[in-house]
Amino acid sequence: MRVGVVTFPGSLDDRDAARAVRIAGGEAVALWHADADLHGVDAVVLPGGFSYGDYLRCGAIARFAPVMGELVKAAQGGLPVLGICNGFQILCESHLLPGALVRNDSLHFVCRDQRLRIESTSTAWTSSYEVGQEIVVPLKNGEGGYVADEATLDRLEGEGRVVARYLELNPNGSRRDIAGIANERGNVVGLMPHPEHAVEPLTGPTTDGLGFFTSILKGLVEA
Amino acid sequence: MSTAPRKSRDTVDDAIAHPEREQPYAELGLKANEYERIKEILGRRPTSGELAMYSVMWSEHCSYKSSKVHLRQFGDKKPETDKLLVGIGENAGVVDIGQGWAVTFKVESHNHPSYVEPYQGAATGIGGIVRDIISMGARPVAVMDPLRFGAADHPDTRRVLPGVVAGIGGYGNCLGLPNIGGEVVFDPCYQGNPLVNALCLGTLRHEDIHLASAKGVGNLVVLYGAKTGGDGIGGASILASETFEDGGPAKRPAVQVGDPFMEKLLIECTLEVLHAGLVEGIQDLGAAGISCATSELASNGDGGMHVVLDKVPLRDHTLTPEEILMSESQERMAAVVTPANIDAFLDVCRKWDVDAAIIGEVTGTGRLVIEWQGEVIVDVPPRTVAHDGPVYERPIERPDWQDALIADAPSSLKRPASAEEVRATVLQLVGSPNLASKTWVTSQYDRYVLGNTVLAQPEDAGVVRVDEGSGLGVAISTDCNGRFAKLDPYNGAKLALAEAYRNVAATGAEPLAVTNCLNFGSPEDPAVMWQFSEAVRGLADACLELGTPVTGGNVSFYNQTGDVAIHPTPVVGVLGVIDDVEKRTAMALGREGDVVLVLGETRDEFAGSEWAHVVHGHLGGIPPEVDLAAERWLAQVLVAGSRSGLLSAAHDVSDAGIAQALVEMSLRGGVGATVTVPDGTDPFVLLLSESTARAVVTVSPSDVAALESLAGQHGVPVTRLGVVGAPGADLVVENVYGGTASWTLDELRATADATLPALFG
Amino acid sequence: MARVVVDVMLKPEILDPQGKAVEGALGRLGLEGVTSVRQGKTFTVELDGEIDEERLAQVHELAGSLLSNPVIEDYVIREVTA
Amino acid sequence: MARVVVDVMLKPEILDPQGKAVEGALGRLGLEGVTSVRQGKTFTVELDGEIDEERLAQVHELAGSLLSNPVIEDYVIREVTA
Ligand SMILES: Nc1ncnc2c1ncn2[C@@H]1O[C@H](COP(=O)(O)OP(=O)(O)O)[C@@H](O)[C@H]1O
Ligand SMILES: [Mg+2]
Repeated sequence: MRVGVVTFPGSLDDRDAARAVRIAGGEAVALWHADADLHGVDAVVLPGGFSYGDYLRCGAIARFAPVMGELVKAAQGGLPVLGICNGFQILCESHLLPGALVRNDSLHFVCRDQRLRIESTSTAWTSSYEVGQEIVVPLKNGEGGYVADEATLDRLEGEGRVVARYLELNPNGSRRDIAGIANERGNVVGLMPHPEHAVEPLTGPTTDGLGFFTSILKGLVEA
Repeated sequence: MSTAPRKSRDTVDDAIAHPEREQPYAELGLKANEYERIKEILGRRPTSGELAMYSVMWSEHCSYKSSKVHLRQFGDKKPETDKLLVGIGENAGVVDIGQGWAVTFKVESHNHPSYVEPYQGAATGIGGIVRDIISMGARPVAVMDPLRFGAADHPDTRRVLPGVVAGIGGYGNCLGLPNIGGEVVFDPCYQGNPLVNALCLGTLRHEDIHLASAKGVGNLVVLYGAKTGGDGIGGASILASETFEDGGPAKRPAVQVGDPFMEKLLIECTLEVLHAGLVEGIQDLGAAGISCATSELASNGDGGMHVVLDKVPLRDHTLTPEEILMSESQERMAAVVTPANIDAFLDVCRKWDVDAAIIGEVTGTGRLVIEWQGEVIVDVPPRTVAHDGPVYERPIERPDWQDALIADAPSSLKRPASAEEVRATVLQLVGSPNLASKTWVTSQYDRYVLGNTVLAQPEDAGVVRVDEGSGLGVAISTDCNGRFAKLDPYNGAKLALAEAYRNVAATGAEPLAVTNCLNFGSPEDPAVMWQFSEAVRGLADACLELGTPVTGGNVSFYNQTGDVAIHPTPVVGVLGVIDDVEKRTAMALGREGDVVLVLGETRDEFAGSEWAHVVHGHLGGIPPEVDLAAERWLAQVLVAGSRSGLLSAAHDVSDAGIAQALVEMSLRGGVGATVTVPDGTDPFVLLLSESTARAVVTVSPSDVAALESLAGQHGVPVTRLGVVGAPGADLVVENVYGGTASWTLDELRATADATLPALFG
Repeated sequence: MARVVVDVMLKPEILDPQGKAVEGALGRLGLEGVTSVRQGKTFTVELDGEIDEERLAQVHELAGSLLSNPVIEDYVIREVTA
Repeated sequence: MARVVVDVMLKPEILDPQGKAVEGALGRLGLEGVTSVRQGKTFTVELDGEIDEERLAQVHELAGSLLSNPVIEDYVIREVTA
């Protein structure tokens, strides 16, 4: 089970994502932004961080990296892709996912242990969870407010593509408390919170995040 | 932008030909005798470029001219240790933590820039200390930020604090370094002089240590990272405009703007070239920029260097050579590379999109020669710039007000005398700015990135895992109570060390080494110099007694407004080692029924306390007694208790005493405790005194005897206070002047959480 | 030497928390009657040589893809100086 | 209803990492000859009523203190529509 983790200049959580893949039992494969080659991996994680300093808009410059050309094609062909935080922003900028992520309504970067409800388990990355399951994973972002027009939001809800929702507190002003969404096929998932930081009892608030990484391995074994 | 580079009007030949030319040395901060010394060293007047270099390198900030004679004590009184792989004098000290691993850590100040421009000042403070750590060959793995601000409700604090916090977060988060701790202290004495200290921790294998030296004649000097612009060179502008240029250049910004993304690339690029063995010597560019990097590299190596200044990549082509020498543009590094490795080195830079330029080479001449447009503008013995700056024995005088301050003991202050008054007093303290929850600040910092953060704020110390295989880790805490230091700088410095040491031990780590950032007023004031000399003496003595060597640090003088100095604030950072981070002790109360105990002795000590400060606005008397032997024994109990799994929670006792410790442990765990003041003990003293060498711990009922025996072996007194309640239980103190004081967790949390958001949005 | 200035604004229907914060602050600082503040970005691009039709088309293309995100933002090319 | 547009730019000598990042990206995406990109902010302030001398002076005052940070930024009032 080979899961690629892309490193862009300014990626920060790439080691953590790779560690999470390993803890879940997979093999993490380092992918480089300038390399237009996915090295035959079975799935890809776009990790958190500040690609290119997030200077223009989060994810705006990374979207044009050579590796993304290949990734967009592969994702359209069904390759499972998980974008976490900055990765989610890159997926939106690449139009693999609808909508966009804007500055937190608090105007502050926020790092907190966030309670979420898993809303959909029919994606490649959430099959290990139960619908309605509540989990706590770290959240850390400055531009994590999910926005899309009402029609898009309605469609996401209607098609069961809201993957996770914030509970107790909406930390960034996301529309309809959305923490993560999927594409129509369910192979591409974008998530603002960081499941890769909740995979070890020692370093995470919980180990609730592991399910994202076991889901993909389970799915790949079954496929 | 395409204007031709400015010519220097002052070459070495000019200096010889026109010895009479007047030079603005005073405007550059040099004293007449210092200027004379430069002339003596060179045997002629300096060129404008040389004057630029000497003036920045001989500044207080770079030369430590007022502090040097005192700082020697850290070496002279260094405890016996084989843990110090690199000691004071390098960019940062390196400490052996076992299993082939080493760590380097250092704290530095960015006080003044953060007052002028809070966001960028604080951001570049993080940037600078991180480059110090990478220049040792270490990977930065965590940062901390000890901060001091003026009164919490002062309008200017509302300008400074949010900017500083956003800057530290903005830079550190973008670099991918977890923020694992720090301090937020308010006191009116910092109103015009906030303190922004930044600490960085790095890890490395023993074989990866690198030093700043330029060895090997013919080796190349590479400048890499950001392009050089006109940042932070107010002084050089004076030099250029008032004397050597008609009309003068545009005003240069005194403020530096950071680019954390570039710094992140610089980290990855630097570690890659170091690990590939492509580097002979390396140096970060901080204060004094190229002047500092070239003179230090040269004087630590074979002693000679030839630099072609035209090769420096510029962001602003109007810069004069003097300005290029002094520029403090951020995110730059210098490396010494053999000709054989240069292509590989430049390839790595290209890979990371980092600009690099060969600006010179190592020579055997013993001189640092810098040319500009084909002419020599600097020709100096590098040691005289980098190391042989002036050294002052500044006058020292114990201030005349010190005795009155000490005489004004807190004994006559009105104390609470009923359970209800104790209850109200504790609540008042819980919500006071210095004790209130700092979540408003720390939630702006990423504490998870890198996946090795085991403990972070609000725990006693930050703990990070160094080796994922073995669980080897380190703990760090920084502390300083400036009020204690004001009352008694000698013991105040000892108390700062004692508190940081205790915090590290509370997590189960064994304290090993020390860094410090000495924040003081003007060294030209004999009273300040007395405070400084006392604090250094106290810290050196205490380090010797505790067996923890000083590995490095930083001095920040001139933190004063008019002739009023800040409280002496010797911030002390202690680093400890923990063999297996799984064993660390956290502060949260947990299991219902666990027994709550206090280790150490409580005395009636309120001078400089949080209670006197908050309730009475009082500062006077003699600070709590320092008993370093007791600190040491306490630490041994805490470390042994952690290793053996005896302790289910531990928290050091400091500001606002046992009451505040219990409140913090309860809030962290979501469960209170019911404790009883022992008969014959004054409840107020037990709850709020700030006696040192104490910790609150919990153990399971069946382990009480084992703990008592462990403490007994080390001569640490144990007092049984009570038991942990059921989840959500109130915090209850019985036998308080015949009554009971209790607090619900909700009211404690609401009180603690409300303060900073109400002040800062 | 040519210069192009591109303004990027959030679409009117997208919430602009920064603008809102500024709006509040302006009011608190005594500027009366502020009904709305929107914050946008400006890019001043300097180019070597002439700016012809083709290059301008290229700038438009990039303004609509890189410089702005059409999902949430609109752009205008405010100024072209040859 | 009046409208004031304030442009805030980093002072020319101050490093603009955002502009630099955009500069690099524009080049990589095939726009040739880009010599510099500077990124700035724009505030569009809508006000009730007329904008007279006094109010404009107030806007200037706030543009130089709240909207821009004079240590590192300059501002211009680009547009005043009554
Ligand atoms: N208060 C102090 N205690 C111990 N060492 C200090 C102190 N202040 C400065 N030093 C040491 O003096 C040396 C020079 O300091 P500095 O010039 O700030 O280093 P750098 O230029 O690498 O930042 C360093 O090794 C530093 O650790
Ligand atoms: Mg250094």
